[in-house]
Amino acid sequence: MIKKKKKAALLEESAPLTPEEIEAIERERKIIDQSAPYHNGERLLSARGVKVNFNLRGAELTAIRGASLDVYEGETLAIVGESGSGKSVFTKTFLGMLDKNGRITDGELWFHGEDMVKYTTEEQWLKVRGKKIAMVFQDPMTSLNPVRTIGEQIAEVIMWHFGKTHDEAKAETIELLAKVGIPEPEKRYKQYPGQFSGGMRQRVVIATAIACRPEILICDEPTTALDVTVQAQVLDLIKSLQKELKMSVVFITHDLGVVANVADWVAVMYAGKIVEYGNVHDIFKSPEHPYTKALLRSLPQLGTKGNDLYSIHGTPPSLFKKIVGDAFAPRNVDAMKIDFEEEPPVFPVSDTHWARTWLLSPQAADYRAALIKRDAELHENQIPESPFDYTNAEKLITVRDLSVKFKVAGSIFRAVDGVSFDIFKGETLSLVGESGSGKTTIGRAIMRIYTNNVDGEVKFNGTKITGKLSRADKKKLHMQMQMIFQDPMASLNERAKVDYIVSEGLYNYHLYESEEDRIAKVESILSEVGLTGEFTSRFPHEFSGGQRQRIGIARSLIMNPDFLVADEPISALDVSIRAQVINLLNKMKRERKLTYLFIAHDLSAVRFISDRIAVIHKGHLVELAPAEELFAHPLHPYTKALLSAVPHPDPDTERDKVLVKYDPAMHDYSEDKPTWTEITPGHFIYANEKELEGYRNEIS
Amino acid sequence: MTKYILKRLLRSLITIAIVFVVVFMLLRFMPLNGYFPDEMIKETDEQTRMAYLRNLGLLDHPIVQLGRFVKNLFKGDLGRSITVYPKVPITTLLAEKIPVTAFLGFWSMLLGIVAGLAMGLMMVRFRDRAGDTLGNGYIMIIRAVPSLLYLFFIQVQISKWFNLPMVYYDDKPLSWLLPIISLALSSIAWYALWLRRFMVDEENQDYVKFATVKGLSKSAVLKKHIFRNAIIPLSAYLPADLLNIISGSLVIETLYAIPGTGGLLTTAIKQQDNNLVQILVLMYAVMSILGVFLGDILLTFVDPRIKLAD
Amino acid sequence: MNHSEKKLNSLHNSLVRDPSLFEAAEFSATESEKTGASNYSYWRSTLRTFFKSKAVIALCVLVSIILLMSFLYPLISPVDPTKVSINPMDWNHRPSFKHPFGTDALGRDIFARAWYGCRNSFILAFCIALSDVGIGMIMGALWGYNKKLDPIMIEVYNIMTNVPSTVYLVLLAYIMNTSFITLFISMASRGWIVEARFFRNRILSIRDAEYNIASQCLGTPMRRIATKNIIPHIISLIIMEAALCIPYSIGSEVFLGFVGVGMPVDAITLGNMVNHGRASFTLHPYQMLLPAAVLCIITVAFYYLGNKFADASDPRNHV
Amino acid sequence: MKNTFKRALAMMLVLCMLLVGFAGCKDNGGEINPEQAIKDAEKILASKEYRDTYKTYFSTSYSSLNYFSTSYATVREIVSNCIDGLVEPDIYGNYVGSMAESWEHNADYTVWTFKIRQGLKWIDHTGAETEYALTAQDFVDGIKYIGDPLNGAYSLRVVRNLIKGLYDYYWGLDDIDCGIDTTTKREDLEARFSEIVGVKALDDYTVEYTLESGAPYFLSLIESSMLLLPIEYDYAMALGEDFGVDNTKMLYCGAYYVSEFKRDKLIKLTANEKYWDAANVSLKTVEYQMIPDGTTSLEMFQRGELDYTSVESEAYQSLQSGEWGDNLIPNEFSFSTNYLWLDFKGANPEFNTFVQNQNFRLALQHAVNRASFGALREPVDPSRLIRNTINAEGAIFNSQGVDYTQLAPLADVTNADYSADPEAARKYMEAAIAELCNADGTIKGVTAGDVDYLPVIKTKVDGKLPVTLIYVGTDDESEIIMAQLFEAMVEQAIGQDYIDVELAFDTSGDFYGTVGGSVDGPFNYDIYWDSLSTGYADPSGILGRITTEGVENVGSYTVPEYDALIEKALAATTFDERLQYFAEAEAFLLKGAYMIPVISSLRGYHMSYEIPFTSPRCLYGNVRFKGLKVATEALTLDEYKILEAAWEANKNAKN
Repeated sequence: MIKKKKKAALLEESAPLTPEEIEAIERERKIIDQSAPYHNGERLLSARGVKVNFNLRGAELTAIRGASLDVYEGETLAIVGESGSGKSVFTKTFLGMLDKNGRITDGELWFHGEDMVKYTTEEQWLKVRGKKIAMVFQDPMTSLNPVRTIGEQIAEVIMWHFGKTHDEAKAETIELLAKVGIPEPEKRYKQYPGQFSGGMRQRVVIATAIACRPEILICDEPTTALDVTVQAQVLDLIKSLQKELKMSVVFITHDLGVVANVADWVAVMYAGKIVEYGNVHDIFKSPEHPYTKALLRSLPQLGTKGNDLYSIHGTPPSLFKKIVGDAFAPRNVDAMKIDFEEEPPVFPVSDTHWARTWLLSPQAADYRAALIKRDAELHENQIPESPFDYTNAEKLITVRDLSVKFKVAGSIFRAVDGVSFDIFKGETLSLVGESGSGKTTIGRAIMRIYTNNVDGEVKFNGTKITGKLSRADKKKLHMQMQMIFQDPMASLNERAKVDYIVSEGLYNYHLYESEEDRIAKVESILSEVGLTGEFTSRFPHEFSGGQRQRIGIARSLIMNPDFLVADEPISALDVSIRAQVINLLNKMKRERKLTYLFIAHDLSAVRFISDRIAVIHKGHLVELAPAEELFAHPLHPYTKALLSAVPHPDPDTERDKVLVKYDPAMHDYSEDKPTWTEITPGHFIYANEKELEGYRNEIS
Repeated sequence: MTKYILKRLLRSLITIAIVFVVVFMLLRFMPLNGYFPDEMIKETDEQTRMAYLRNLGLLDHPIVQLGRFVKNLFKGDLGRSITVYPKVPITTLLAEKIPVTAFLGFWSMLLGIVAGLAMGLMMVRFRDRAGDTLGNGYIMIIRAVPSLLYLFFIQVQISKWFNLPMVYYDDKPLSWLLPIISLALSSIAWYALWLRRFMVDEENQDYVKFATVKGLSKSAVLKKHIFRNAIIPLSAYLPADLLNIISGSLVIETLYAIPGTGGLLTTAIKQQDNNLVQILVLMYAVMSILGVFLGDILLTFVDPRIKLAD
Repeated sequence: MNHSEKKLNSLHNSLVRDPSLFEAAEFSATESEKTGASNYSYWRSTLRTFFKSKAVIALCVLVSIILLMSFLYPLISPVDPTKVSINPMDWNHRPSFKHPFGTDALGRDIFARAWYGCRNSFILAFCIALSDVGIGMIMGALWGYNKKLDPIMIEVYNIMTNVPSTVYLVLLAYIMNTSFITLFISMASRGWIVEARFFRNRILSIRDAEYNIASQCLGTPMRRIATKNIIPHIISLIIMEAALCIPYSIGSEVFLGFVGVGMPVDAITLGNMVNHGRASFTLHPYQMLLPAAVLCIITVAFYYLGNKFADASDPRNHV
Repeated sequence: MKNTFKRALAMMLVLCMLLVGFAGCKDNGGEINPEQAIKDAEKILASKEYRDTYKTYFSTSYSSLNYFSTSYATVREIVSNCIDGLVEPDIYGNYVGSMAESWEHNADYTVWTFKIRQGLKWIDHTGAETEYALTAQDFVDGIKYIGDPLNGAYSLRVVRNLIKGLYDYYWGLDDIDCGIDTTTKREDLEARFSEIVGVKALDDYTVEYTLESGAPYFLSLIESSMLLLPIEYDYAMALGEDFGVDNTKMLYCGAYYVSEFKRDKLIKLTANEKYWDAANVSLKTVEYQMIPDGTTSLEMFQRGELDYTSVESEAYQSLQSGEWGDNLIPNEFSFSTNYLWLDFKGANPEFNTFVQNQNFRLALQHAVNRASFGALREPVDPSRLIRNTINAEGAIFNSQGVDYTQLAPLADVTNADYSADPEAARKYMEAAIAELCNADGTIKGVTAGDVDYLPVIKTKVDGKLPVTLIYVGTDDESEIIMAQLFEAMVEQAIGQDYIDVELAFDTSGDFYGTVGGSVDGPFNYDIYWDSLSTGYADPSGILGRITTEGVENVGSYTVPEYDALIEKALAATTFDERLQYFAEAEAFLLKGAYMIPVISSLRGYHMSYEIPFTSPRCLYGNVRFKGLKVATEALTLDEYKILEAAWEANKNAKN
């Protein structure tokens, strides 16, 4: 255990630097400093060569391997990276908020002329936290104390930092609440977090964070846990507050669409290092680091339907091991030999843009040019697939008047309320909606996970599958329908080996002739999903999220099903891995003639993979249409709001986009009851007569 | 809300009724000999004994006895003790004994809560340091070592060292000290243990990290957020604790010769004092079920999360 | 070449490398897959966290020694713990070389009795731990899995925890006489419901986990879901509960002895030795203190180990 | 009065014997000169300072104060101080008048007439006089109260059988209650009480008891039995079931009244100012507090919180060498005898076969080492506890003043030393085996099977040697030790090849309830340890109850010879003859080892602040505080010895 030593002493004593090393550091600093004139304001915070180590289960993990970054006054800096890249940890060092087992081992953190790395006491940090640098966390549901009123929680900051009286603080709090767009702030002051929706709570969290007018506001994925429509509103709020209060905002996110929306400057982080830095246009228009490039290219928005997405191979590296060369090299198909030998230094692209890749070395100029040329050709050669032909399509699944009820705290809650739709053989139908809309429930009702609380009828190949079934029927169904789950961490049994997990279905119905046969089946399916047979004797915890999701897919496919319910299979995955899984699903669909019910909240990926899209809102399907039709002519106001909120990884379009707001109160269903109507062939909508009239006019 | 409370109340009543009937019938399976004092068996012939039983109404069918009991109960007549305190009305007994036990119980509960919460706070404040180790050691000893051992030790040795009375006197406040402390020992451990556990749980919550990021000092966070949230689940046990002060402790009341309710049930069962057992069981069942029920109700008042779920 | 380009070039000068390195490297798909594996293993982490503490290791050794002694001593020692001397001169000896813990009121060797007592108390405690945790787990699983059972079980729980245990302890003692079996039945018939509730709550939290739903989709029968999906996840809880059951059982035995419904009064158990020694405590303190010390070591050790194991098995503590 | 004198004389002799033996063992101080003793005693008494409160304790709660209906052992101590009977002993044990001023009896002791003291009133719990006068009718009403089965005076057997007509009256009422007798009305029978029952108030201050048979011991029965106490009938009837529930629900006429009654905690007796003999009441208050734990009382005495504590043998050893070593005073005597009951109708076929055999019973009698048992209670001189007879020595004397236990043939038993020859036990056993077993060790007529002594024990027997003997005891700490000792000594003396003692303990806390099986069923034991006490100055108190048909024949033996002797004794015309027959009967029973007396129930020592020999010497009843002096410092053994010698000298002088 570490006894009470001076914190400064924790900085590991390292060997004296060689002249070469000193020169490299000097060079790096020079390049980073070059952008200074291009910023609007003063440099507020300056991190140089920050290294953070964690002691995790006895092993040493280097989470940040020397990150340098500046925060300038009045700007929004986005730090982009996937989970484990260290973006969160890095910003936590600005507040002295590292977990107990973590410590800064090297580097400097300059803020107001003081090196915060040398802070030893709580008092020193208390002057910074909340007052100068504030932070907003990812999950608004857990960031607020559930048993204290939100007013108290904001007022307490004001009282604490400015020593104001309770009444003054209260007045100020109410003002703040109004400022973050909370209606009736006096009344809301006295309410508890439980009485607020997620978006509202995040507004409260933001109000708390800005209560002391901090110079820097760090937003750690503030919108990830929110629904798309709410996310866009919160982003707008942060942007307007930033302008109003002239704060610097450090925005941590994995979502490039969000980056395009909010950021002035972008830093891309990978494996504990900032690999590329530039202003938002530099990064989106001319990315230089292979990782940034790959990330942008693998976005489904940029893919061509029917073709494989550009995908990044493999998984991020383990930070327990010492990384030699470019951390991204093992996953980079076009890596050069030097990438494996030596860590690339920073190369400037322009005064505002630098990247940490050997490609920018003058020596690699030829190789780089060749790559650019090849990629351009590749992109041009992709031919979009023709839309699914519904004329002769057979119905595989018909859902009629499906309702699912749950008992919540004594009252009955209809999660799904009278839903009807068909799924045709060979198509991908996507079900899109916000959390709590009932989309997963529909999938589970079809899968017969819910049985007792389900009303209505589901037919599979013309046979009714709701209600009681015989053992044989169940067996048949299990062979024909399978499911892929959202959370690869939760959907694999941690205590079973991959071998068992994948062959569970085989065991259940004894679908193998001999042990050798079973092993062969397992190995063949694993290789189909891109995993080797040697993985069978391992436990799930030895795999990364993408790999685990592929194991989950293998588990379902080994039953040789016709129909797959994919319940948000990519939403819990890192950006760099999503494309792999999307490609895999598409490949399987082609090879095995599968039909998918694809459940998602992320419209961008949905457009790429689905033939038809159904939009669900609060248990009702509100609109269903072929994918392109829906994107081109959304009718239902909710669909429109949803589409308008989708972030697009292009700073130009993203800045100018207009949000459409949806308010369910706009429908007057008191007399004129809504129905599920096919307004044009293949385009269904949930509306009453009056609304239908309006929609018809809109189409024509 | 009212509907929910009524439903809960009804369920509680059914449970109490079942508990009571089960105990009532179990008692009727006991051998008849148990109703006689030792001298009586030695001194009397069978005829006399049967006469005695008949006079007590014990030879009637159990259902008849149950009916009679319930009827009397509604009339407010709890009956008289049979063997433990022959002929003494049970109301008199309870009126004599409950105040004594409840008095000591109340102070020990207060001591238990105050000292327990203080200890829990100390353990969290000095987590993984001496204070924590000390508290954990105390909890471990209280929970692992059979209570008889240390209670006995306190009565014999501690009383000697501090020159305190060895038994309870209702007119000597000094003699209340050891029984109250002895009674409180386990609840101190209980409160400390759970407060610590809940606080450690709360410590890992996001809102605590957020409060720290807000710039609140460690002790402010501990006080305003962690402690405040951690005592909410503990408060659910308050009504049960409060009701429980009348049940007393068999061991402590025996050691200190406290004329309370502690050993009453055990003695009554062993001596087959049906009337007394029935009333006591009824009382304890009502108490414990009511305690849980009131705890739930209380929770809806102190925890805003629960009100919302309804 | 403008000024800034010049500046850049000067920065690159020190970075000239062997040109052959700037060629495409070979890509290996397996290499890319290898990188991200976490080093986390539940059991390894649990055991590592558990054995990190020196106190745990020391207590484990101590418990092993006591266990070994308790079960070996009766097998190898020629001393008869029930050997009564009718000669008053042999009674109430102080600890000596011949009788390390002294002799009791009838001249029996307390050292020997302590080990026999340990063995008997252990056997009882193990049996109770086994049945409480075993039955509790099975009932808890049924309770957790079957929603229809829930209101019934809650009522059963309320009733069982409300009927004063002494009522049926005494009744059982009437029907069956005090014996090992009676005590076992009386303690076990009540302990399971508490464990069942504990396991029910745990199982509720894993019942709806996605991997269980996945098994459901694959048509996995209940039996295999239980053995493969549930038990492995609660095995650490089972171990912990069983460990904590032991001090509880031993403590209960002492208490029930005090109330008079414990083990047969002439059986050699730690509880009886302590209860009997209490009467002559002020006069022959060693008759009570030495067995009580052994008893405390056992209960405290199991309690401590159980709790430490609970801490260690909580993934949140795996840092 | 003559009898009383002689009896007292003989008793003194016995006590002297005991004390000499004791003194010889304790130190070698010679005999104390009586005159010197009286002088020394006066010095001691003069040197002491006295106080008027006395603090003592009780260990099991006083459940009720109703002296007729509760189990009298617990309540007797309070009642004997608060309700005075007709007579009481003086400090030398001679009967003097209490509520009665004088009394007379007819020649065959069947009619006793008492003259009641005039002008006395009942007092209440505040010490104030009530409207109720104490008259002869109150004594008649006492009998009437216990004669009604509804009042639950269940321990009335002795009195019921002694007082003329009471038996018929009692069962007559019970028959009506049961519905057996439907022709008689309850009120009618109650009205005829004075006709049927032999107790009458001749006038307001004269009460006459007519007895079924001559009872020279009647005065000692008045001392020992609470059933002959008076009651204010109207008051008691008005309270109904509440009578005696606490101190406020009761009237007093004794030297003290219960001024405070905190159930399970404290009982405070306050001197009755209106008492007829108030001048001789020296203590103003007596406080009893409940202390359930033996070690606590010892500790509290040493801290000065109590004025009296008993000292068990184990405590004796550790106290002896300490600061309290001088204050350990041996308890004087006990008329209660511990003995072993053998069950002749038990369900254990092996034991049942053997117990019918006299040689086997004698083997057991000789196997029991009485000195070892005694050592459990009296570490210094265990032999003073040995008792071979059922009735205690020093309790009953014939008209010549000869102790009943020294009458031939009982003297043989009294003076025998059964433990002297351990070989004898084995020899008797071999003789028994020769008669009862086959050569291969199987017992004739016994097959293997279960023995069901539930709820105490259920076990198996194999029908072969060794004989299985099931000893049943309570779970009291000291009784467990005695049982284990019994097992060891019997198995050692007789040999484990011949006998196997199994111990079983009842933990219900209700030993007789459990061992007694169902209300009318057989008993669940082979052997158990019990005690009987000589309750008044006549052997019939015990011997009459343990005849073949006797209620207390727990062993269920059938001994016609004994029954015949008892009948002869009861029919005897003179008291000496009566005692002779009783002695023969008791000797017959013991020589046949139908039951095996072992030791007296005397338990060890005590420490106290009280001055001994200052209060009425109650042999059969309980301690009376009237006249008791309590000093400010604890009595030493030396002082005790001097006071004792002086008491004896005075007694001799007086008689």
